Amino acid sequence: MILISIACVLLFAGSISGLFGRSFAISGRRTGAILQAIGCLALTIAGYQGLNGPGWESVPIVLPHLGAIAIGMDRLTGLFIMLLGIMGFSTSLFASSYLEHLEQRWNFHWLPILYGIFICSMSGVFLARHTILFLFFWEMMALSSFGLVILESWQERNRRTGFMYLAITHLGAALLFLGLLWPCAKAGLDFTFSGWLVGIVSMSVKARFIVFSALLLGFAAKAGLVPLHVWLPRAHPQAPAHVSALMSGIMIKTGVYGMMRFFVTVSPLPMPAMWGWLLLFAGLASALLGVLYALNEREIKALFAYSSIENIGIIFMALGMGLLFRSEGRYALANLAFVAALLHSANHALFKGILFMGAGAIQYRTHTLNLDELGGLARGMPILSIMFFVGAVAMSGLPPSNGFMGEWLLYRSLIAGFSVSHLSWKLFLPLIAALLALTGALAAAAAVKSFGCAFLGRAKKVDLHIAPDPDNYMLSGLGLPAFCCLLLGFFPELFSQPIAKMIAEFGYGPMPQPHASLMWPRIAGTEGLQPLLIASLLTVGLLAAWVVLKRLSYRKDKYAAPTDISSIEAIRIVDTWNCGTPLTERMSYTGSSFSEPFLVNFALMFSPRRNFRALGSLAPLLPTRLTYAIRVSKVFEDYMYRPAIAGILAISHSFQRLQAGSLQGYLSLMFFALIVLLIAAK
Amino acid sequence: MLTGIAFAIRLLIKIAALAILAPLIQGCIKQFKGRLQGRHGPRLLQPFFDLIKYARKEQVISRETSWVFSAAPLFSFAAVLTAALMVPWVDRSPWPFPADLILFVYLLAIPRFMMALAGLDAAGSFGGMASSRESAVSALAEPVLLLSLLTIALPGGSLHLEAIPVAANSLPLAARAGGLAAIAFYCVVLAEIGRIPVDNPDTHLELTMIHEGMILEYSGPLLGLLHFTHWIKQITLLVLLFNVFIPIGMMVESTGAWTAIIFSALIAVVTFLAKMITAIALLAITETWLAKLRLFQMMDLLGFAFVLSITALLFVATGV
Amino acid sequence: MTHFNAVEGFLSIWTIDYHIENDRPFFGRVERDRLFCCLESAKSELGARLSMLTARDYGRMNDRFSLLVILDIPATTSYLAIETPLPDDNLTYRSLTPLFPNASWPEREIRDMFGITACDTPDTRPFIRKGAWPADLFPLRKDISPHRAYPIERVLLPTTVVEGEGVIEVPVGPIHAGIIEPGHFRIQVIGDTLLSLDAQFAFCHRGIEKLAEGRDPLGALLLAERQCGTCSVSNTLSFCLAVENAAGISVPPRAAYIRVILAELERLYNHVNDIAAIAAGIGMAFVTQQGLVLKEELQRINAGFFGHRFLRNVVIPGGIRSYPGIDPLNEMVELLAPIVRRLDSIVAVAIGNSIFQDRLENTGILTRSNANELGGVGPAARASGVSIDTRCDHPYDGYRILPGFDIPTRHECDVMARFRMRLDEIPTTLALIEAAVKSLPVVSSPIAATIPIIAPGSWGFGATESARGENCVFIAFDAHGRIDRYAVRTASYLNWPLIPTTVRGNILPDFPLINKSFELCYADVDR
Amino acid sequence: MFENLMIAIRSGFLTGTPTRFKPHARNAHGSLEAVAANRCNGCGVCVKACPVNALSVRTTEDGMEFLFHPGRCVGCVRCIDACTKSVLRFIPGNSTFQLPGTPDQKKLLDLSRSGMTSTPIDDGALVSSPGDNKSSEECVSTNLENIKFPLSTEAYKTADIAVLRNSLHCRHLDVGSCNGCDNEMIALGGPHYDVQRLGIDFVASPRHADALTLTGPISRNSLVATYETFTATPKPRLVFAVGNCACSGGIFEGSYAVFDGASKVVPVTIRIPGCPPTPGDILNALTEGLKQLQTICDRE
Repeated sequence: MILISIACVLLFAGSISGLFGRSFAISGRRTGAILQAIGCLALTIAGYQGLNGPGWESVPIVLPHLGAIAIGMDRLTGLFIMLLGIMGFSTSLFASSYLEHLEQRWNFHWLPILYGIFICSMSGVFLARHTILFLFFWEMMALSSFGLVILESWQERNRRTGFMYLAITHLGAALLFLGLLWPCAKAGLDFTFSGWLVGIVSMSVKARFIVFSALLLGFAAKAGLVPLHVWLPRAHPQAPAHVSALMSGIMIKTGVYGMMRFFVTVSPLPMPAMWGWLLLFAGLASALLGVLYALNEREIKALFAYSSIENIGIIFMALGMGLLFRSEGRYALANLAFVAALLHSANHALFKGILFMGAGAIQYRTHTLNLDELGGLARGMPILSIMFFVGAVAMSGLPPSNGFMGEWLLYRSLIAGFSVSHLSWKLFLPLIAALLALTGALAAAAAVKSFGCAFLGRAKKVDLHIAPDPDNYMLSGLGLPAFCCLLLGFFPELFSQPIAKMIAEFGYGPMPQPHASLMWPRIAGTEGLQPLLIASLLTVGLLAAWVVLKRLSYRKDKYAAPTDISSIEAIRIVDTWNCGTPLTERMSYTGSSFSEPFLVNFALMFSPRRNFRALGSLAPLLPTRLTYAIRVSKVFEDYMYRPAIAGILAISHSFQRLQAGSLQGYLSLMFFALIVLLIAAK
Repeated sequence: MLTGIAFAIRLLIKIAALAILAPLIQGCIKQFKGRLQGRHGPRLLQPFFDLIKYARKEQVISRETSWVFSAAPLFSFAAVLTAALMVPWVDRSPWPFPADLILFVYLLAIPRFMMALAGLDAAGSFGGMASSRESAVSALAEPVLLLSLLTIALPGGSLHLEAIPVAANSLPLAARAGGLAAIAFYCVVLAEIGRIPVDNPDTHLELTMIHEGMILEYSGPLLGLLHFTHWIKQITLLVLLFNVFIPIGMMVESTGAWTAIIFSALIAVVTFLAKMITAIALLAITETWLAKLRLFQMMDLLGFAFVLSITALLFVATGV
Repeated sequence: MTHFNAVEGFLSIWTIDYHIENDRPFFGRVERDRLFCCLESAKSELGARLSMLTARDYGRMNDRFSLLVILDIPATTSYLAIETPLPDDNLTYRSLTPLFPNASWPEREIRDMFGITACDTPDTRPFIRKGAWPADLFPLRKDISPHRAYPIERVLLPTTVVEGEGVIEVPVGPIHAGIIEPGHFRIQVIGDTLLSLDAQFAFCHRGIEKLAEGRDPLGALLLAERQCGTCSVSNTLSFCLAVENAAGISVPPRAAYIRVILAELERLYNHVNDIAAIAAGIGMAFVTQQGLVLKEELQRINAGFFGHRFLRNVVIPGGIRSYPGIDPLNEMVELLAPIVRRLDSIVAVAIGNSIFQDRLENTGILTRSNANELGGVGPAARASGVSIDTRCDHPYDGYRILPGFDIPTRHECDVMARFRMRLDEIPTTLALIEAAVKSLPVVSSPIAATIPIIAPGSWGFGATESARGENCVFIAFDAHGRIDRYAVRTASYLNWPLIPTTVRGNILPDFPLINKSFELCYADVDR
Repeated sequence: MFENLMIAIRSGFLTGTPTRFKPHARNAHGSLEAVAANRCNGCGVCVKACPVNALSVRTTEDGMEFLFHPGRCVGCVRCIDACTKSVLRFIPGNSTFQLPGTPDQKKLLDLSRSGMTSTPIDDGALVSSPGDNKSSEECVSTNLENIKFPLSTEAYKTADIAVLRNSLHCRHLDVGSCNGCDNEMIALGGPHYDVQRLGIDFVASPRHADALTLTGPISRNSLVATYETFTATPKPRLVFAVGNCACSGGIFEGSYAVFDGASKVVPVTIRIPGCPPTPGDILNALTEGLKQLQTICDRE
């Protein structure tokens, strides 16, 4: 509680000091950011205590009509608060240097303030134990992030994105109002979480269905689940990088938190299997679509935004599995799935933080994020490239990174579904596991694209490849999550153990015991994988190979003859083999070219429309000018949102006609309405 | 303690066997292929000669490359070696560390990831082209790889590689589902080890390369390591194919009279060698028989494999 | 005869003066400013096809340079040569590329070698010169010594880039990965989709045309033989035909038949090689290897009966140098038949393979109109429905006297059509060899006519059908009977520009396959 | 379905099969030999007849020597045709590769002991083929900054050659060849010769190569590419000059567009004369040449 307060104070102090900008000797930007970082450190500690220790609840403030408003900490809250703290700390450190290039903007002083509010409101969402308070923080979070998204509001695209974000997030919020307040109203206007619980238990099945649907849609909209994802790939790239990192790392996880809180933790009700399947398939669709669109993006941040959709999909798949297992009464397996969901949430927050901040650092140095223009950064920025590499490996879910651990648990729970003797389970779950493997492979390709096209090869624009590493503040901002990624990869039990404890505290049976079943020996947490052993084996192999190679290739001056012009080393640096021609910038692979085979393979999804034109007087035979353009359609935007928006516009247009009608028209309308009402009343 | 020592000994034996057999199998495949084409074919020990030579060569490295270039072969080698050690060869006794199927699939993804990056690193278009193709092919191969293995593993109730043969043996329908899954798995193996309908290992055309394209820039010891890694991956997948789908002759128990142990070990080794010879023949005949598919028809091949695995899964799930 | 009259009428309208002689190309001199219109009219009225475009340097003080256009008039069996003197102070002419798109390369080459510029040509890049000598030095001018050393620059010729995000350039060559000749391709791609191809040549440029100058026919013969390994007979034959044309002699019948046998043997091993190469393009190692076996056996037959695996040293101006005799030739015919039978069985394996069909069919479509527009020749054009074959259109040597033979054409226009085209031609080839051996006169007549002293300033033209199409040679002699200008235009030179139009829109891995389905020589283009 | 296998089985292994018919022609690949030295009267008509200066005559104190340059001879046999005394003969399949340090000529006829000094040779005949002999330095001068020519020879260790004898990966470079040599190199991969059985293979990248096989006289246009390929090849590396053009420039010697032979640009290890050398010649040089190279290295 005290830590939380300290955190809030420091965050606001940081915001304020940001206001003083350049007027002091010490840059207000840096001071503010460091204050905010310390605040986040306090949050981290609070979260750590919450995750490991006993929870606490603040003394409620009783307000008329609203009841006892309180905040509280338990393991679930602790996990998210801790993540928020870690990521907030990193992003604040990162921001202390990164913001430099934004300083000249007229609205710069809003940035730290909104940023402080944003973090506070997110921690508020996690901490709230009262529906109204929850919704209040939820709104605050939405508004502050909206403010951060539209910082560049002089751009048309930016404004549009902002309003799209606002519209969808408010649609979601409205549904949350319904889903949270209706049960409370039913429970006699008791707006605490326990009141909500009482209300929901007393509700009819149909009403409960409506409530859960509303909640699901509300949280899914925030999480960016397909088909409510459209705002995400637009809004995230618009915000400054450190904010994108928080939005993608933590803010969309509030949706996951909400699902855990209201579907899993709070509600004891047996959910019908339908919910599980719904989440599973929505998650799968998100994962597949997200990763496919990610592959096709040429802007790094947009690519990562789509990748966030993919990861949210994976998390929702795990949630869905949990609900499915619960509906079958397999609580132990359900708990396994929830561990997977939470672990992957944590993992995703960490590696997406690295990646977004890395993208920010690239933008900071090169002023572009276009993968078709970037390249060769690794030579100028070796440290950044290594951190980014860790993020990319985690994003691909490759062992021994933390990304693998989360996915591995999900695979395990999917495959565990085979032991349930329904044909649909036996058939669909392994299939979904295979599709998850497809997602994983595509995510790896997207990671290769983002890392490879930005850091390797050659830049399409001259001078880009000599961009140096960013300063230590930014690097340490990236370094912390990168370190955490590796740490969690090697020691996932650091997170999975407390999470398992948390899940066990839900009271739906224990976690699977070691050797509880033939199929999953040693499953509690993830020690079943003994990652240390694998990691050490990998490392030993690596070292052995390296040593052998070093020994073999250390043959200095072996062939040196007195007449030789060039002295001979074990390693000789020459030009890239380019078939005997000089290498030019145009010959290095671009992002668009990298993902072209995917575009062809998944043409059904993208329906790419290519336009290649040969111009000139002797055009088809001897063209003098050639142009190429491609347009890729986005399924949901082209076939759902656009028609829907068009439809809404058309309908409102027709209502507009009503408005301009004559007096007689209005009278007759009223008359008809009266008749209809009368008939209805009878 | 005793198990630890036993484990270490087994590990060493396996590593030694890998170091000998992986290049040898490559040599056998090449020679058999040559024979099928009416040639003498390269010598059986040629891969060893090649490796020795690579070790003695200078390394020529492009000035465009970064640390990824040198790291990629090492990471790939480590990952493939780890994966290779998981696969049961002649015996089914469990390893002290779990040879988890999912981990296996993901370990095999590491070399692809690393080599795709390495392909992009030298800034040449052939490397980039190859890594783009490799990513596209492997994205389609990975689900089939997982699904075809799962189909066999699931009814047995264990995801451990050494347990799968047991499971497959006891399956009443292993023959039917396994047959389908085996074909699917074989398609994936062809894609994974860059064999003919998917990739042409003997191609000299940069524009058609997949696996070769990514290693165009490597020379000397690192090139040797890459080839070695590739051969290990090849033998591992072949062993897996045969041990999982034709799980005969493997050693089960290591207790009992020592004569019995030796006898069963002998049988296991002989069966294993017979399997490898079959594998060599199978690969060589496939490569002689087929031609390279059009690049984007790989989707059809792997899609076909995917459908096969789903059918197999249907058999397994319904228990027909 | 009406066609003949039409040409004569045409010449009388457009030319300053003209000659019509038997067995020689029609010849006319046209003013520079009328050249374009003249050719336009030739194209529309006579249906002329540009066969050769080159220039001459007479090395004298005035009217030094002239432009030489040789047209193929399909309706007649003769060619039409048009010479256009260029004023010394203004070495330019109106580009012929809009009229004949295949004039683009020769125009660039003439610019490189003579410094004669085509105005308004769409492509102004050098063709032969790749930084190997200064831009103001024109090797084929008479005042340039062929043996000078010049500094070398490292150049990367610009290429037509495709504008569009993410489009990249793939450079292939000049050092190719396989055992392939050097050519440099700049391919514009997006991923694996090929957008455009720019083929750059002259990495094999050895200056043959310059080296030949000042030599007697026998001395230059070596150069003609070694211009291209696998078109050796055809190039030599064209050379000899041109020399004989200039000297006004004809070869003895025995030599004429042997020349047919040689030309067809060359076609045979080339076609077998092409079939193997196409199979190699899709990784069908078995067919490739068996094809190589047959090619090797054919080459051994070449070596065994004619002394050289590429059939060099046999054809000489005036006839042939030697031949093994009739009995060995009969033996040879017997050896050929089983080879062709084996080829059939191997090809049956290939064609029966569904992957093989899938890869070849509908790949690399060369439309008939493109083939026509760009003046494609040889099997590649015939596979696109353009029935053109020098052996029929302009018969030479034994082809004049041998009974009629069919020239198959196909209409599928794809790689498979070009593959099958080779197969279709092999029976014709075999029949021709058999017929030639049968018709070989037993009487011991001479096998070579002696070349008389060639009249000063005379010139000759020869065209033969190689395995790739029409190979032409123009030779002019100086006052001492030595070669003054030796100009070669080979089938590969005409057919290469077809490939960029063929590959566009295909996927990149299919480019080698399409390339191999044409199987053109680089050495022939570069000279 | 398996017709291909049937065909393969029927045709059997062709590797090393000799030709099934005897040669009918006089001119063949091979080496020029003097079969009847005693008949020679030193008239020098053969030297005059040679269009490529493959024959030369050296007047010594007590007579003269006829020298034969295998690296120039294109096998046109005009010398044999010209010789009225039938002194010369072409020995098919007897052409030999040349190792570094060996002279690129061999003594064909030594007429010194016979004291035959008679007929003077018309010097004009020798310059019938063009070639004003510029010094090699001038010939290869370039303004490329980082390229310095001519490159010196490379040193090899015996052990390296021994290793390469078991595994030799060649990178082929066509630098102006007529593609005759290239075709013969392709034939090497075919069943008749099958270089792979000897551990020799052709690879796609110079990075993978141990040897460069050069064909053609090195055209000026491909100089940079040649140099880059050479630089890109890891040491120890060998260079094979395949064919006359690569050995000496061949018939293109002296052209404005070529360098006369590969040794002007890269250090050539082994020359394989012939126009083109037969696949057998090339194979022989690749195997026997390396063996002899190893013994040379041993000696040094």
